[in-house]
Amino acid sequence: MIRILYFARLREQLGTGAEELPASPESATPGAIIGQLKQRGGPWAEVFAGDQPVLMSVNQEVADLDTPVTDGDEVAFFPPVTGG
Amino acid sequence: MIRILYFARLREQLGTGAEELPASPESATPGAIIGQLKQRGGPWAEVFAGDQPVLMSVNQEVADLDTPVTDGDEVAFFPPVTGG
Amino acid sequence: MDQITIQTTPFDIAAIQEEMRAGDPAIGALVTFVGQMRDFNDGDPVSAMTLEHYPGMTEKALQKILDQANRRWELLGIRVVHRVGELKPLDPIVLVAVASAHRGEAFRACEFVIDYLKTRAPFWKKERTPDGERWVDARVSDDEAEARWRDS
Amino acid sequence: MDQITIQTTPFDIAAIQEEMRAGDPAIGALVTFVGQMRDFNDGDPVSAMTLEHYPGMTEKALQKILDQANRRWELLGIRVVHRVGELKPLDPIVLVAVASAHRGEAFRACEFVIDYLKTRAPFWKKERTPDGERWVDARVSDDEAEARWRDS
Repeated sequence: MIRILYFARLREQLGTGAEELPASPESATPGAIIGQLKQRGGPWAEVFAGDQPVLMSVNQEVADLDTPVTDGDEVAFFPPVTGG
Repeated sequence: MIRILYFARLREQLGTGAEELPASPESATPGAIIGQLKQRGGPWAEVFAGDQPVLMSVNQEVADLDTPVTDGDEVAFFPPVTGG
Repeated sequence: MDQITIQTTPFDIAAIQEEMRAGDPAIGALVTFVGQMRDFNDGDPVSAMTLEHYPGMTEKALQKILDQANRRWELLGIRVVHRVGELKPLDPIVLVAVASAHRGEAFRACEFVIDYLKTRAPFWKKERTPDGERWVDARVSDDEAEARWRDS
Repeated sequence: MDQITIQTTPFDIAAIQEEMRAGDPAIGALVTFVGQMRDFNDGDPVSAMTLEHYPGMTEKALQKILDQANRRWELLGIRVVHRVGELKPLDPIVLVAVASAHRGEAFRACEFVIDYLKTRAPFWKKERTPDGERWVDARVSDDEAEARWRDS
């Protein structure tokens, strides 16, 4: 399984902070996972439409759409950071 | 009268921290005062020989050899500063 | 000597500085940045703020920033404390303290760490204003501040 | 809001910061530099130090530096405290704290003030080493640090 996390504005828009997806070719990269999520329509299609900046990490390291994702990994999606 | 002050290494070398000199053409600038002091010989000639850097102020403002000095002024001589 | 702390409770600025400073007579300079909550942002009064973060990734991201700072400058200790959860105006949000033998390195490293923290560490602010709650948008000026360090 | 203090007694870093920080919710950043006495200088152990200054001129020179800083940057308060007299290793010698709405200005102004203090304010250090007492020589690096601010 792949653990998926959502933070901040994304978490609120999607109404969830975490879920799991089976490891598969459709979850082999953050880009592939986004493709999968958009198919759910509604807020999922909206959040990942590309209108708002979405950052991602794999195993708590900054990642991009093509970073490899394998079984047991943790993938997170979130807005640009605003701490400090 | 002109009030003359010496600080730090200069004060120790000269064995005094303060004195007064009459206002006169020989004390019309820090340069003129130095000329007067050097004539005393001994440590006075040494300190103002030009081998060691000597800074000066007139009325507590950084000055140079040619800054005008008039009756009632305060003139100080000291080494480069090392605070902070 | 370096330490990273994420906490919901207030932090004691004075105690952190004393701990860093008082132990090591090789330290000549301690530079401390404290970021605190303002009561005004983007033209609106702000009465409170909630800080969310990504536990685990936050610590990793900050550790990387500190490792970079230690490679770039001769330092004698870095301390980062960041609050999360509910905050009110005047509450300190973040502290970055850097000790070094000489001041130039402490100033450079302290600003480097806070500039990178602002763009690389997964924290998000949500403000409470008279019109309701809103997520704070990332600032272009923070990206620019970070970019300064790349070529130098 | 600005304040300059020259004193023989130790100063309370925490109290100064709290006083600056806690009063004004427009403050977003507080940058503090503390210079403390090291137990080693120019290759020799140093057991104590005496700091002499030029009363009257010191305050004037520091006030000029603060005036310049306030003209160059948007600040919400500057505090300078400098000790004179007898000091031991680990004693804080000088504190410069600068408050501002945003961090960039607080960092710039804090470093500007300490760089100028080091070259323009009439303080002199005398160190006690195993070989006796010696006056500390001015550093070329301090002149260079000051010179950086002239053209920018």
